[in-house]
Amino acid sequence: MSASSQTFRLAPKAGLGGEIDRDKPLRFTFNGKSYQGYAGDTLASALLANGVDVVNRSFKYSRPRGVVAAGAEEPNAIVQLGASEAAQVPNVRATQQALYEGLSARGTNGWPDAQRDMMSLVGKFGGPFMPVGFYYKTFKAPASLWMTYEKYIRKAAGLGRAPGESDPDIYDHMNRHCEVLVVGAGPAGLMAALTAAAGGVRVILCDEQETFGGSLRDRDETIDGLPAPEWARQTIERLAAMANVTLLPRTTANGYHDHNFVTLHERRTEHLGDTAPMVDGRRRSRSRLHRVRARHVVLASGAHERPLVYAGNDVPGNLLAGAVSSYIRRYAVMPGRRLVLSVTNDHAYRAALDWQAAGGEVVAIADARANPDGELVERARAAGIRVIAGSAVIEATSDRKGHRVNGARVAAIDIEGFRLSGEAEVLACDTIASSGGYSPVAHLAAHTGIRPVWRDDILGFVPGQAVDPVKGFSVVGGAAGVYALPALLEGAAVKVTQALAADGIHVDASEPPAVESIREGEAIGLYHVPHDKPTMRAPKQFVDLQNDVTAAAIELATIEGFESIEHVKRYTAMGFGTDQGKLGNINGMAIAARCLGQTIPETGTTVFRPNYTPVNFGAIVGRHCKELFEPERYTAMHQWHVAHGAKFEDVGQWKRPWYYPQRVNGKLESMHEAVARECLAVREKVGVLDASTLGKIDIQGPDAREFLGRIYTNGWEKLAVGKARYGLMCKDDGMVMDDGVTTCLGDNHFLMTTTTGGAAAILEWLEIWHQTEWPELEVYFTSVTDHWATMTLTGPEARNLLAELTDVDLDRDSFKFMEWREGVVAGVPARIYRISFTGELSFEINVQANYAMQVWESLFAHGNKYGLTPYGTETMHVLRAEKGFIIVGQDTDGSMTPEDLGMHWCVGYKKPYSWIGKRALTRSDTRREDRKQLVGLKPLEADVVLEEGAQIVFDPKQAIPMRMVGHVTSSYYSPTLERGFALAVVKGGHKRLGERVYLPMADGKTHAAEIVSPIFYDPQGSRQNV
Amino acid sequence: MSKVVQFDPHPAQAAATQSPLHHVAAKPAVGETGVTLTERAFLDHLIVRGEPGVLAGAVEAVLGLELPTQPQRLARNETGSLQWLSPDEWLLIVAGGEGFRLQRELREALGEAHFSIVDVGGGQTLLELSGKHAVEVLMKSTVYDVDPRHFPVGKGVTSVFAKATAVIRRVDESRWELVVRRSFADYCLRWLLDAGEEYGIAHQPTQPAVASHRQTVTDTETVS
Amino acid sequence: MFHIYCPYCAEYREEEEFHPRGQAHIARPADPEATSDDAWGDYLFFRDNPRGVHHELWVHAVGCRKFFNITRDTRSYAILETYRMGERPTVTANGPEAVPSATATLTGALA
Amino acid sequence: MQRYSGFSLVKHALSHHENWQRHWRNPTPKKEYDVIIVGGGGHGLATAYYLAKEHDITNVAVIEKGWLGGGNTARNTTIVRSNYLWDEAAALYEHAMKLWEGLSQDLNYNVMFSQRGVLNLGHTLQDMRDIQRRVNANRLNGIDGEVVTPQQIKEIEPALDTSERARYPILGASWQPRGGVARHDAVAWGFARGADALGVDLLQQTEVTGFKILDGKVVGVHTNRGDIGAKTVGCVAAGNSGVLAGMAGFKLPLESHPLQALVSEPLKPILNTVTMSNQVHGYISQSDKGDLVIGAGIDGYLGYGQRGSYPTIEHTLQAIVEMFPIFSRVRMNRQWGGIVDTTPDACPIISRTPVRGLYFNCGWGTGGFKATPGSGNVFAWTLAHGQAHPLAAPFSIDRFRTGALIDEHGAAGVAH
Ligand SMILES: Cc1cc2nc3c(=O)[nH]c(=O)nc-3n(C[C@H](O)[C@H](O)[C@H](O)COP(=O)(O)OP(=O)(O)OC[C@H]3O[C@@H](n4cnc5c(N)ncnc54)[C@H](O)[C@@H]3O)c2cc1C
Ligand SMILES: NC(=O)c1ccc[n+]([C@@H]2O[C@H](COP(=O)([O-])OP(=O)(O)OC[C@H]3O[C@@H](n4cnc5c(N)ncnc54)[C@H](O)[C@@H]3O)[C@@H](O)[C@H]2O)c1
Ligand SMILES: Cc1cc2nc3c(=O)[nH]c(=O)nc-3n(C[C@H](O)[C@H](O)[C@H](O)COP(=O)(O)O)c2cc1C
Ligand SMILES: [Zn+2]
Repeated sequence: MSASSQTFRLAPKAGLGGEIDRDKPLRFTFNGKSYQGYAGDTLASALLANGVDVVNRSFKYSRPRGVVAAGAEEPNAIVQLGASEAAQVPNVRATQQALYEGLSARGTNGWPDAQRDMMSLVGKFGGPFMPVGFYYKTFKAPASLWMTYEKYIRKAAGLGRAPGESDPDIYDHMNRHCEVLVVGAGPAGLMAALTAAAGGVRVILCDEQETFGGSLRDRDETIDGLPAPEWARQTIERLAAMANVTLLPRTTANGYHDHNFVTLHERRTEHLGDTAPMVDGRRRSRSRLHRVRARHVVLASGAHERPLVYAGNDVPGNLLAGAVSSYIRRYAVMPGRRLVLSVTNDHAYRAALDWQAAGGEVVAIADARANPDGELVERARAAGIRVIAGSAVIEATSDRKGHRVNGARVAAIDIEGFRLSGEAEVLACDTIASSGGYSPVAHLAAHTGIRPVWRDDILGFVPGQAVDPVKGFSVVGGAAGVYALPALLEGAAVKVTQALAADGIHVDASEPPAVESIREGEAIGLYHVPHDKPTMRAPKQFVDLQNDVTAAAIELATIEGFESIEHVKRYTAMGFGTDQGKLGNINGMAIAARCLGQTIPETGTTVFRPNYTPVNFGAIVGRHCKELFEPERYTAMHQWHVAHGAKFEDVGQWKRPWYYPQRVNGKLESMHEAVARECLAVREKVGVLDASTLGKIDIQGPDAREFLGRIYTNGWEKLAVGKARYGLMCKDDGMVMDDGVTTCLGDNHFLMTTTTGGAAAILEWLEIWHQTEWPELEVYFTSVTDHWATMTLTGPEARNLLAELTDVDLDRDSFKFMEWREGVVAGVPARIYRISFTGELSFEINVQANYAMQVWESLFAHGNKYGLTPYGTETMHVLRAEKGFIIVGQDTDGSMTPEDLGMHWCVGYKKPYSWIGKRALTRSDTRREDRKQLVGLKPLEADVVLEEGAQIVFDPKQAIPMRMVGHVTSSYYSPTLERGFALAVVKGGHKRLGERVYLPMADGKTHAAEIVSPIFYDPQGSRQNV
Repeated sequence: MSKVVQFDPHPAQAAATQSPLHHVAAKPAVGETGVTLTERAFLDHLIVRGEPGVLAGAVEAVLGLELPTQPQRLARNETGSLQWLSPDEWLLIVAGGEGFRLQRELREALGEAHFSIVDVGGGQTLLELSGKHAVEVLMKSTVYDVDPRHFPVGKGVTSVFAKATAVIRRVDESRWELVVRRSFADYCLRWLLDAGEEYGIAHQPTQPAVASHRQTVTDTETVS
Repeated sequence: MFHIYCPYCAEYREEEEFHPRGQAHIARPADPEATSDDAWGDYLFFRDNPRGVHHELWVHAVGCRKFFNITRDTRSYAILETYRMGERPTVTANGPEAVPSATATLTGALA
Repeated sequence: MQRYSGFSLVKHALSHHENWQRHWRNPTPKKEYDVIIVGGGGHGLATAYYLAKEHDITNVAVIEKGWLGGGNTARNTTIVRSNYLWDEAAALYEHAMKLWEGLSQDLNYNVMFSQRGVLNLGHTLQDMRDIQRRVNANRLNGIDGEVVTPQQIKEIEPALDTSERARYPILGASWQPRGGVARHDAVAWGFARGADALGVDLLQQTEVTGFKILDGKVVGVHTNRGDIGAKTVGCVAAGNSGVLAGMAGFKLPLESHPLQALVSEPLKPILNTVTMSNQVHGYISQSDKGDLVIGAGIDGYLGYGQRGSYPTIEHTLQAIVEMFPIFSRVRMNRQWGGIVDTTPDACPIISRTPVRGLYFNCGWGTGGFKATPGSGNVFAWTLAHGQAHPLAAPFSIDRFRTGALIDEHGAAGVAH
């Protein structure tokens, strides 16, 4: 394709096409066909330049659709972007997609493509049977067929498609803080930023478009003697030179959150290619989310033009008036040859003037006002343009396929009476541009709950009063309904000056630039153009183009009793699309208001929500994905575990060795085999566990002991220095929340251990009680979880092995069970605790983590002859379960009291202070005898390992629903006992030892088991006490 | 003051040590170096808790530092640095091996008062970030306002760092320090290398390469 | 997302550094054993839930680790004040929309 | 009531759809009703419907301060399932599930209940224990469900990353085939239309501002449109229940939190089922319109603003992209929030109150949409009989005093 395909591109001329670079032609494909455009084009402008009318098919009726707008409000030109599978981007607005070499896009709807769509037949012939809400009324019978119907409904759903492969690009976030954030870099935003910057404070100015300048890019007024686009360019340069100003072009403010937190989405490479190009061999993010906390937010987001709603207003060739100017002035593209303009205001006359100046034919301007008389009207008349006062385009006619406008029916209208007041005249044309007025972009303000307020003078909603009294917020320019350039520039400067003054920052508000002012006549409100037929019978008049919501649909919704605008929205899907109703909502609300006999403010608006324009998930996720999705916490021995083939278990964020499969006869052990080997090694020889992940809290202060007594269920007043004790913690509802061993290091000094998962929560638990309830207790808590590396050496040979490495006297009488000692292990100062979670003779060696590997490796250097075996959490679980030791969170679920666990020995009912959890234990429900209680289960068949989570019944013969009396909490095969065994909770279980229970399983089998004591191994505890 | 035991974690003879990041190799920047990341491992870190009125005198006497009582202040001298963490909590970082002696001297100076000093040196490490893009890397990582206008030299805060937490301090015009927990160090490092890639980030191996062993061998570990 | 002034750090910090911990000023009954089951249930589970001014407990979890109180409007999310533990709020509900902390409780009513 | 059918659509097409009747009337309030339902969400409307349909009590008003179904009913992610852990909860939600299965026909209104199945993923060993426990309990309670392997999961939902790459690889899931989603607005409208047709007055834009209580018994309500008398009042006001209880002079063990959700832009069909994960913390399904409907957990503070904090949205999407890396380039269209009334045990409160004649049905928190027909059904029974329906009895406020909580946090770990 050559440049000559760009039949709608204007010849070079001063003031036209300021944003394209004709020296940089770019090739792109659309629906598989190749075209050419220029650097600086948007995909939309390039398509228009090439005379592509149909860019997509509509959602419900599959009607051909063309470009209507030039910015974020575009509802039709929604394309699927991307040449490769991984680079697919669904639902890109062609009006906001910069052209790049090799860009490949297709319309999102239409089969085989938008031009030759087959689905349109359904739309054409099915349309009459698909009024708003039709699916609620049908597809109900027979009930069994609904899922089939739904499959077809779904097929028709959706716009673009998700990529089939993972995103090759990366995204990132930048946290920013500033005194003034200005959203929108049109005249108002530029002026606001200039003023704020003069105050020396940090200013961020962002604009969603490729280029700063906003509406100035489409204007020919002079500002300070410069053409508007030139003034904008120079102002931007001034700002760029200031150190306190950050300029973010191509950056959309998407969400305005509480307390002036604003998310800005900066598209950094989308204009360069499908995927982000590398720079100097380094990756860069495709887009970046700026998370901005601003002292003051200035909304300078301008106003969106409202199209008029008339029959056939969706056929390609119907555009917004302002968009016509934008395409001509920015891109030197004529979106047609012969224009009919239908307006309600002076401002939109520019479209006709621009059209004519560019060499197009202006057939007529239909002006809904009886006596238009502003300066621009006069200019148009003077230029020989026919102005038909008191009229509007009531219908666009089109070619047979509906691919392009071929005429406009213009008629005199009676707005008040909502009817025609004259005969319609047909004007041949290929383009209809309309302007029904302007809606201030109040979206962002609404995000934080600022309700829009209707203003009769400007015929639009503007943001209301801010709700947060602390943070600053102001609205300037078009967003505030201030449209005249002089007033808008001055207003922006004044508002920002005042805002800064409130913070004690003084700026000398420099004279606003001199602008010629243009006298504008008063605009008139027109939201729905009457037709010769009643709305329900007229050809479709579209309100929401993307969702195919017509004026008739809105009327029908109100007929059917949907009187709230929120109901209308949900019944018709108005504003649900990717454009969120930027174009159609206000018209739709006004139509609903008329149908209901209300005023527009009575009917009100629906709620604007983030995002202002859609943002891809990846950008919101930033770098919190893949390997950085969530931290992996490592112990000091982690690399050793990796090197020794450990399989890991996720416990909270920690990676814990789960088991260490060995290669036996060339084959890697299964978990079952590895665990059996590890278990036997511990029971018969010696094993070592990396227990570093247990939470550890250093507690110091004269009231430390008292504090422990209040927090734990059991007593601490008598625990002597040098001793350790197991403790149980409850919440104040009496339910067990954590456990662990706490050691008395000194009279005022304890070391508490917690479960791995509970560490952070328990530290906060201690703090909350201390800080809020018992501030008088003199005690401090400090986490030392990461400081200490912990190795549990356990098994009959533990003492012999450790003795080789330490100076501590390990003799059973001098270093007793539940005591701790300090000494040196493998040359490293250590604290050794004689506590046991396996039931075997155990020594927990704690050293400062940097020295851990020295000790760990020394253990192995000396341990071989004792059969030292590393073991993981699975083996630990088997061993502790054989001993009936609970795991909080596995054998408990937040509904178990210490009594339920059979741990009354760990409850100090006589303690003077009513410790946390005590009172709740005497409530009627916690005193019930038939509570679920922890017991052991012995499957009758020894080789059966019950399923963890299996439900228990007393009577296996009963019908479903069965009465369940408990469930299995822990269940393993014990290589020591050579049988399966389990811990379980059973109603009244403590009094049912010896009874039989049943476990009916999914495979139809029912297992039988005997209720036994939860201690399966060495009930006297003689092995740990040797 | 007798009822608290103190523990010197360092061996009497040099022992093999591993910093939390020992397993991560040095890596030069791709292209021009815009940020340099260096681990300052094996320092002694102590958490000192108590009322300012209780601590100030002893701190001044033992460390020669004025206890920073203003929030977010970081005081430094040749002995080390002392950072405000909360109204009754400070982070003291000194040369590896010095912690035990200083703790003992502080304990002696503080006598029977209510306070707490806890050695956390094995549990955290210090990363130094320098170079002209260091601030941007931080902006990608923490919600705290690290703009030099808001974060002058001599400030230190605890804040969110990626999905972990970090103590963030500005030690001079060009250098920032991050104190991160040992178990999160690998994650934080990977995060930083990724965040810094576009600026050209160099990672230098652990400094110093070996830990100093015990400075003064005391006769008894328990101060009583 | 909230911007919260920590009264201990004496500056505004981002919400991500904090955790809300429920209603402020909930005192544990001084003598639990003398407290009825109903009153204990109230203490455990029954909280003010006003649409309007609310006093709540927060912790500067990733920061100074101190608990403190916030008076906040649960409709607008505006933070009206923050104050330290042990202090009393200076802003309280008295606007017509604010819901007073219910005085009558359910004690015994369902028996 | 005008019957809806494919035939009626054709018929009305001929008259240009000008003759459709209203879904419901817009009546002027009567002086007094036998029963007033406060709250015109799904639950309140269902209550009114079943009162009229099953108990012949038709002198009923539903009083709604805004628009029908505009509370959480309008805001929820529409997941329907009944695989709850504890017997009491399972029975209640399964009761609802059975009603769902015939609801479109019963209401003559297509609520688009789509039984596309629900996956609850397990990523840790404890997740799997909990899943097995729940599925076993469900099975013995007669509720469908099975534990599925990663391979089976991949077949059910190919878009899901079931590989070992994940930070928390998927170890398995529970799978309830009868679970799914429904068109939330249609549920409210269907019940409203059904109730209206049976004579119930639906009073919109009418806010209850207080209760008229005589000698400890409720006799009516104050509203912004005047006082209305009632013999019995049932409050079904979700996030505003605490405020209403305050007006009646007592407290409820409720906290009203923001719960947020979001949708992507509409996409061509890509998801087959509903996928939920507690550990990675997010859930997702695709609506019949094509948008991905996504949610996760509540914001921790009280909030009546119908919006929450941004980090919650960030975390939610991190989870979604972790589970579905191919969605990285899919775009988020809109986010919003509701006000959920959470209880200490994540189970609802269906209960008498200290005021005679005044009943509350609330505390459905993050997961009551799925209960809508069941909740309305048992509450209607309760109001009609003046005593708790057997399925509702365990959900009395008493439990917070006795300690007999029904802790469903496990089942509701990720809000749904
Ligand atoms: C984001 C989100 C996602 C969710 N996802 C799911 C899900 O996937 N599955 C699921 O099962 N559940 C889900 N839920 C929960 C579910 O939405 C609710 O439990 C359920 O909709 C509650 O219905 P309701 O009728 O009780 O309440 P609502 O629909 O909230 O209705 C209560 C009504 O009471 C009205 N009201 C309040 N005060 C007054 C007054 N004083 N006078 C008059 N009227 C009053 C309100 O305006 C409102 O319309 C979700 C909730 C949210 C917010
Ligand atoms: N006289 C009239 O009737 C009339 C009507 C409409 C517009 N106007 C003209 O419009 C102009 C208004 O000036 P202005 O500065 O207020 O608006 P503007 O339209 O010139 O600039 C607003 C800018 O904000 C950007 N923007 C909007 N939302 C954004 C977001 N969320 N994130 C980032 N950027 C965003 C837009 O892309 C645009 O560039 C004036 O020139 C005025 O004359 C006049
Ligand atoms: C299941 C479900 C799907 C939704 N899909 C869309 C959607 O496709 N487009 C859209 O704009 N909003 C969608 N919404 C959100 C609504 O627009 C709206 O935000 C929500 O009902 C809350 O109301 P509010 O935002 O008016 O307060 C959806 C909501 C729900 C509950
Ligand atoms: Zn703080």
